Amino acid sequence: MGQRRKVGSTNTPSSQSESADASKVHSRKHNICMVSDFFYPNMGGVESHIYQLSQCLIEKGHKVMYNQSTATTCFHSLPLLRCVFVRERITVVHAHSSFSAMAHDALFHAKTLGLNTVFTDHSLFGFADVSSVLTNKLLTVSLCDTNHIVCVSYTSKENTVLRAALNPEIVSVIPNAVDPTDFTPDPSQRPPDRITIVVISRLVYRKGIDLLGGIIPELCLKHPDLHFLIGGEGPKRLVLEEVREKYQLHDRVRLLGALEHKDVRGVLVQGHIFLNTSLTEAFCMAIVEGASCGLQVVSTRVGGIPEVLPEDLITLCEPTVRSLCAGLEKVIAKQRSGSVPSPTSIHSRVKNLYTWKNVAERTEKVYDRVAGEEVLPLDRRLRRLRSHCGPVAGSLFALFAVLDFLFLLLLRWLAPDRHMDMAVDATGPNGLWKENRKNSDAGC
Amino acid sequence: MVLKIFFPQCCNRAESGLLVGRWISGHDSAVVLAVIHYPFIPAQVKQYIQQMQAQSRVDLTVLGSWSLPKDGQEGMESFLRDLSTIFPQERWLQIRRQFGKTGFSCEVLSRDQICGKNPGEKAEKKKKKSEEDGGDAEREDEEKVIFVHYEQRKVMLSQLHPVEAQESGNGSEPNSELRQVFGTVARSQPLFVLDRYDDGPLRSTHWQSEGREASIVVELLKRASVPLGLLLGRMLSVWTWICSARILSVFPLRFLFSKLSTCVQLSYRTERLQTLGAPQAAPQAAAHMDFMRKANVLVSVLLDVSLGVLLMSWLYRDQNIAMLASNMVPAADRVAQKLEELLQWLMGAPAGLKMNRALDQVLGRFFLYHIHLWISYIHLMAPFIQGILWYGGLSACLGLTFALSLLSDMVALFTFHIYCFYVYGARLYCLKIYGLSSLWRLFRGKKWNVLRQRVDSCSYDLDQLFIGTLLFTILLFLLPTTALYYLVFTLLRLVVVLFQGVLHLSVDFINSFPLFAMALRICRPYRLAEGVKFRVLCEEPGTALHLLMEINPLKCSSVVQTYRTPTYSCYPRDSWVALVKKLFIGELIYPWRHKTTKSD
Amino acid sequence: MGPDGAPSQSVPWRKVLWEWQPFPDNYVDQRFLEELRRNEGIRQYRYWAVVKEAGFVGQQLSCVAIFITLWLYMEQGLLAPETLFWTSLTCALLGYGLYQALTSQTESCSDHRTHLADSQSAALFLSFTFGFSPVLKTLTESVSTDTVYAMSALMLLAHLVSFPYAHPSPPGSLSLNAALFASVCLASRLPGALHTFAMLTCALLVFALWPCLLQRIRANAPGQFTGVCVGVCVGGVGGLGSQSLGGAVLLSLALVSVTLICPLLLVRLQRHKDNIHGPWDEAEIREDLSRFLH
Amino acid sequence: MEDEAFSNISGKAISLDCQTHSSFCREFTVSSPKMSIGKVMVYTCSVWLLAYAVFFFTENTAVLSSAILITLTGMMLHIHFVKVDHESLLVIGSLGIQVSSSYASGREVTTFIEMSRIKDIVINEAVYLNQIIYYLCVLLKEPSEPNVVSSVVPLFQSSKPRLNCLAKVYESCQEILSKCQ
Repeated sequence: MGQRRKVGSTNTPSSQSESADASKVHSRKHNICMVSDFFYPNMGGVESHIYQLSQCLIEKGHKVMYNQSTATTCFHSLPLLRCVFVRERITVVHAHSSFSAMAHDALFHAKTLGLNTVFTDHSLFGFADVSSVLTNKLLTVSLCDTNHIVCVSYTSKENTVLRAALNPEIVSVIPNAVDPTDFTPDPSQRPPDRITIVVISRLVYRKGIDLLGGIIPELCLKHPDLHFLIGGEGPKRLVLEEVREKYQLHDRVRLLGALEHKDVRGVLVQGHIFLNTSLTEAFCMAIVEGASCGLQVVSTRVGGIPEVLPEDLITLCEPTVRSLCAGLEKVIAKQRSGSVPSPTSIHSRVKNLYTWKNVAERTEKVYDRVAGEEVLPLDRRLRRLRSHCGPVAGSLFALFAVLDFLFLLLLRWLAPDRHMDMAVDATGPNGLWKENRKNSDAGC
Repeated sequence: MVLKIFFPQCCNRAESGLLVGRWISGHDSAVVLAVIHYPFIPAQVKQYIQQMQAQSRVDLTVLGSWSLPKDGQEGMESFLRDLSTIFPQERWLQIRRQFGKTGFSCEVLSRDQICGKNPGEKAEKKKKKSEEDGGDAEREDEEKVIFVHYEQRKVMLSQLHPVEAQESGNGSEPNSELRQVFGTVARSQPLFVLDRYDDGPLRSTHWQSEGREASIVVELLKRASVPLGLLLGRMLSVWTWICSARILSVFPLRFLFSKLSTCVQLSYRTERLQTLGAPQAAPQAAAHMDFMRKANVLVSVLLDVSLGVLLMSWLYRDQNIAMLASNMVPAADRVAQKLEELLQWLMGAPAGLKMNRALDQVLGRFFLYHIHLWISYIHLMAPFIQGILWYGGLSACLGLTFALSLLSDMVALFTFHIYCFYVYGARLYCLKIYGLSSLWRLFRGKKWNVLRQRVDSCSYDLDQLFIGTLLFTILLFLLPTTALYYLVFTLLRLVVVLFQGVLHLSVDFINSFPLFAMALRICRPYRLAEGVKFRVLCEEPGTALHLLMEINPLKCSSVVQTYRTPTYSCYPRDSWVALVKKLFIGELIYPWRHKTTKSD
Repeated sequence: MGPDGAPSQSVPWRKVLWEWQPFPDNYVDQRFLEELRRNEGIRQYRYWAVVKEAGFVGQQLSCVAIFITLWLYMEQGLLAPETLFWTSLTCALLGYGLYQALTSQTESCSDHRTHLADSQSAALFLSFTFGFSPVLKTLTESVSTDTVYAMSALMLLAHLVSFPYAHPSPPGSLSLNAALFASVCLASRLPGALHTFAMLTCALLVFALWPCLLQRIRANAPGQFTGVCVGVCVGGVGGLGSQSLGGAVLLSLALVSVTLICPLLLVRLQRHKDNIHGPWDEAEIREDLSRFLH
Repeated sequence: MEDEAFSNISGKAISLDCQTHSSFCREFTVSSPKMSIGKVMVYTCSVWLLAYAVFFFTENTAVLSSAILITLTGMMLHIHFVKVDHESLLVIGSLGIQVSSSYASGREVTTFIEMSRIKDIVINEAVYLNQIIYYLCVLLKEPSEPNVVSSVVPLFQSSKPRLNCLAKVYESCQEILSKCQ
């Protein structure tokens, strides 16, 4: 069955009335439901994005709840999602990541239930192979009547618009953010007699670990004081281990294995240069974290990476061993001559670029805009599906939409809304339930 | 705080007197164990309590006074109050029962109050120390009292589950309040020896045993069982000495014994009987488990032997054995004949299947020859069968389990030809399957990588491919024939294994079923308690809350679970899926017990 | 970010995220999708080149037809097994000579198989086939003829589908095995053990050795390759025609569609290709990175 | 001593009986509706019709008698093991909590939890089939480590009252628990 967690909730009538008095543009408070297959304790870009964004939105007085589930299929999830949406009085459903089946389910059902929907795409996709053709079709269907889409970079926006055949006007670009207080420089941690290159990523093909396996021997043979510090775990770890074995670099290449998110900073500050060898990336949070810790960043020029950092903070290379080696050589030379800016100055430049507060404000604007829009009624939704998604897929999914609607009617008849208990707000000032809801995370 | 008083039901109608019992520290509750009646000499009471304390290792004290006023006994009030000075306590309970009323009333006096002597107080009120200077009745803090009535005999005899091993073993009290209450009542058994009709200096009310006569009989029986036990123990030790001393641990013998279920049963029984003679475990909880285990073993052995004797009495009556023996050879003949027919059928075109004729003929002839061998063996054995059965039947006097084990072994011996067929079929089939699976990989241009435990692609030479394909084709076309033989003989084998399995299961059931515990659970449900349940007794306004504590008996399933005697498990050691998989790839299956899977 | 109002056109929009820009989040600039590229690095096919490549497929199809023709002759007793065996042996020797000649023209001794190893292999083939042919003869006795035909047809089809047309030497495991399986099935239907032996030898020649020789011809004498293919095709159609006319017509239709029509379709449909590329594509690693490992 | 009407999560009417024995001893009884005759009739009739249909084709009277047997045993098993008539919760301050459920046949299953093992009583949320429900549960602790919740005992498992009913029970339970700390 599904598993559900409460991130927190702070919607109260009193705060609503207070803010109504204030002459803000967005006086409306939303009840937002974040939906994705990924959540704590697995830590990745999407997970931390959802978590941090939710925290900031809660601070701003919205009610955010989070829904995560595994192994649900199309119609199976409708009763549960409906129960969640009705109980928590959800007004906006915000789904994350196109890889998440749950996100697509939730979008589909939310439209049936007449709720406003927002979708955030975190990843890039090609157009070449069969699997991406199918995924793109699914995305087209899923997004053709979604109210608004958020992308994390301009490249990602172009990609999503092309994949889902969207009007670019309803796609906003809101980058990810990094908590700058978590990533502060500490040059005293750097060993003085060597230059350390830090790599932190999952060790998979898409992150270009094969390139890294070529760079390591190339550079280590040239620079005897060069060390590598590699954090992360994955199937490509074998490649790195074989390289280390073959060139006898056990003392200079350290594989740290999987890292907790809180340990990342401790690893970053030990290095001088941060290397990112990704082959595709929508918005690379790792390089922002690296720069925030005061490291020189060397990265491949793929996806949205060129948009992320200003040219003087990052060295962009082509995704080849030679180009990356050249870029690293240049930075190493600069590092030796001491002509690089100090870590503190880099940190102070980076720290205000991407903040969660900013992201939350911009997302809030999206919600305000979406809340004003109408949700397509069934007949217009069907017409839109038919006209927008092609005759075959469109008709098929129109049929699904009709079935979904009928199923919803059946559910409303079987278990009417009035038989559902409205969720009680745990931490409001009317804290009648203070003690007992403390334990409501305990699950069953 | 709420004061809980555990009050025995048998003292409800006791005459007035002193309450003897124990304060349970940390829980604010008191267990009343007995009432000592008037008249008494306080010094004697003190001495008696000390004596009891030494015997039972329960810190007994005088808790307070109990009054059930009868006609013409007014003015007790002040007398009872005076008693508290004689037996100085932290708190002094004054429990009173009005005649004709069901509820009790209780007054709790703290030590200072007793010294202050404040006679005008009402019941159910406890004065705080601060009250003395002020004398203000408004500042009294209401102390609430719960009376929990319990049945002393049941509580004394019952054992709370799950049994805690460390309970009162090293003097540390268990954390649970109920356990403490149960422990206190159980341990103060010496207190209950004092009879109402004793002419001693003290008279008291508590649970009374049923009378001495029964216990005398029990005592006599105990005395009588001692020499019997000694004799049995001697015999057992001689037997174990034989078992250990002889050259039983030489390889072929040991292997044989581990496969013969009679020998396994023999060693198991010896082991169980040895535990009977083991010394008693010291701590109380362990003693309980020990006692239960021994009783279970004893009862199941007795049952087993009596069933065995029953079987024997049937066997040796009316020439039953001779009849069995005379039926056995024809039965074996008939089985052999059926098998021959089956093989003839297989050698034709069975069920319209297309078999390879040459291979079919070869296999069929081979098996026919085997059956021929077997029949001659049986006929050779025929004159001895009655003797074997007669002596084998004697084993039933050791118990039904032995007879069953012997039967299982005999079945195994008499169906040896089926086992042989099965092994040949399975080996042949296994070889075929193995060869086909590796050649199928060659067919697809793959090979099994032993080091990485996976299938890798591989480019073979032209001649390897050619020969591999040739062999693959041959094996593939011969497979149905082999598989059919294998299938038929496996089914036969499974029938035998199933029969043996049923025998083993019943032996195991008799060996492990906790008969004594089950009987105890049915006849004396309170002896094995899972917990307690409370019932609210009728409440009268103005009196304290009265609860009745009843014992919640252990569920039958948990009785079996707790007291099951560990045995060699003879359940199929792999799951059904694994069994089917084994059958499919042609691995051999055995019904034998495996000593490694000993379940505790 | 910024207000949702009309953007001031004074500042040009830049495609960066790190800079605050006076445009709304959903602003769409002129330069939106300007990095989109279509059909990058596409290959243009020429019709006759494709036809020439497709000739190989047609040739293989004809090989199967020739084999079936030979089997038909054998089954009807029109061809003596001795004749077939000796013809096959002669053909094999001739082919081996040609193979050696073509090899010596270009690379002399990069191939490390010696003549001794080759003759060993040949001896192995012959002895095994000869030894097993009585067993093979009785193998499918009880299996009905229809089943055998269906199995053979399926296996020959599998052979054609899985044949590695790009690099036919050495022949792929699955295709060769399927063909051999089919030929064993067919050979076991023949009247005598010697027939089986001859048929299997022939199968080895057609399915295992001929593709090696043909590949060598394609590599070293491309001019003759077309001729050989056409010859084989004509032989296949003619051979089948001598047994059944319908089979020959079907075969020639298949040959035409494979060698002429399919390439035409490929070249025609090339125009409708629409491949989108852009910065979001996953970068490809084109270098050979295994040199760092081995 | 009042008897109030509430509904359970599927909208059926249940009643909560709150009995105060003393200031620190209260008993809550949630009674489910009685088994409806109509439902029993429907089930019985459907089984019998099916049996009759089978009988019509096989002409075997054993079918009919087995159908009768099946309905009878099914009903017995249902009222003995499935159908819970009422569930009660007896809270005795400083002694413990007793949970009991009585089946329609009169069988009663009772469990008593001592105060030393009780950490708290809370209302929790859970995913139940395809909906999310509130339920009342007792959190247990091991005496050795008093800050860890070792297990959870859900209350009113078969009647599943709605939040307003749970809140009522919860409030008076908390009152007693806080008084007897």
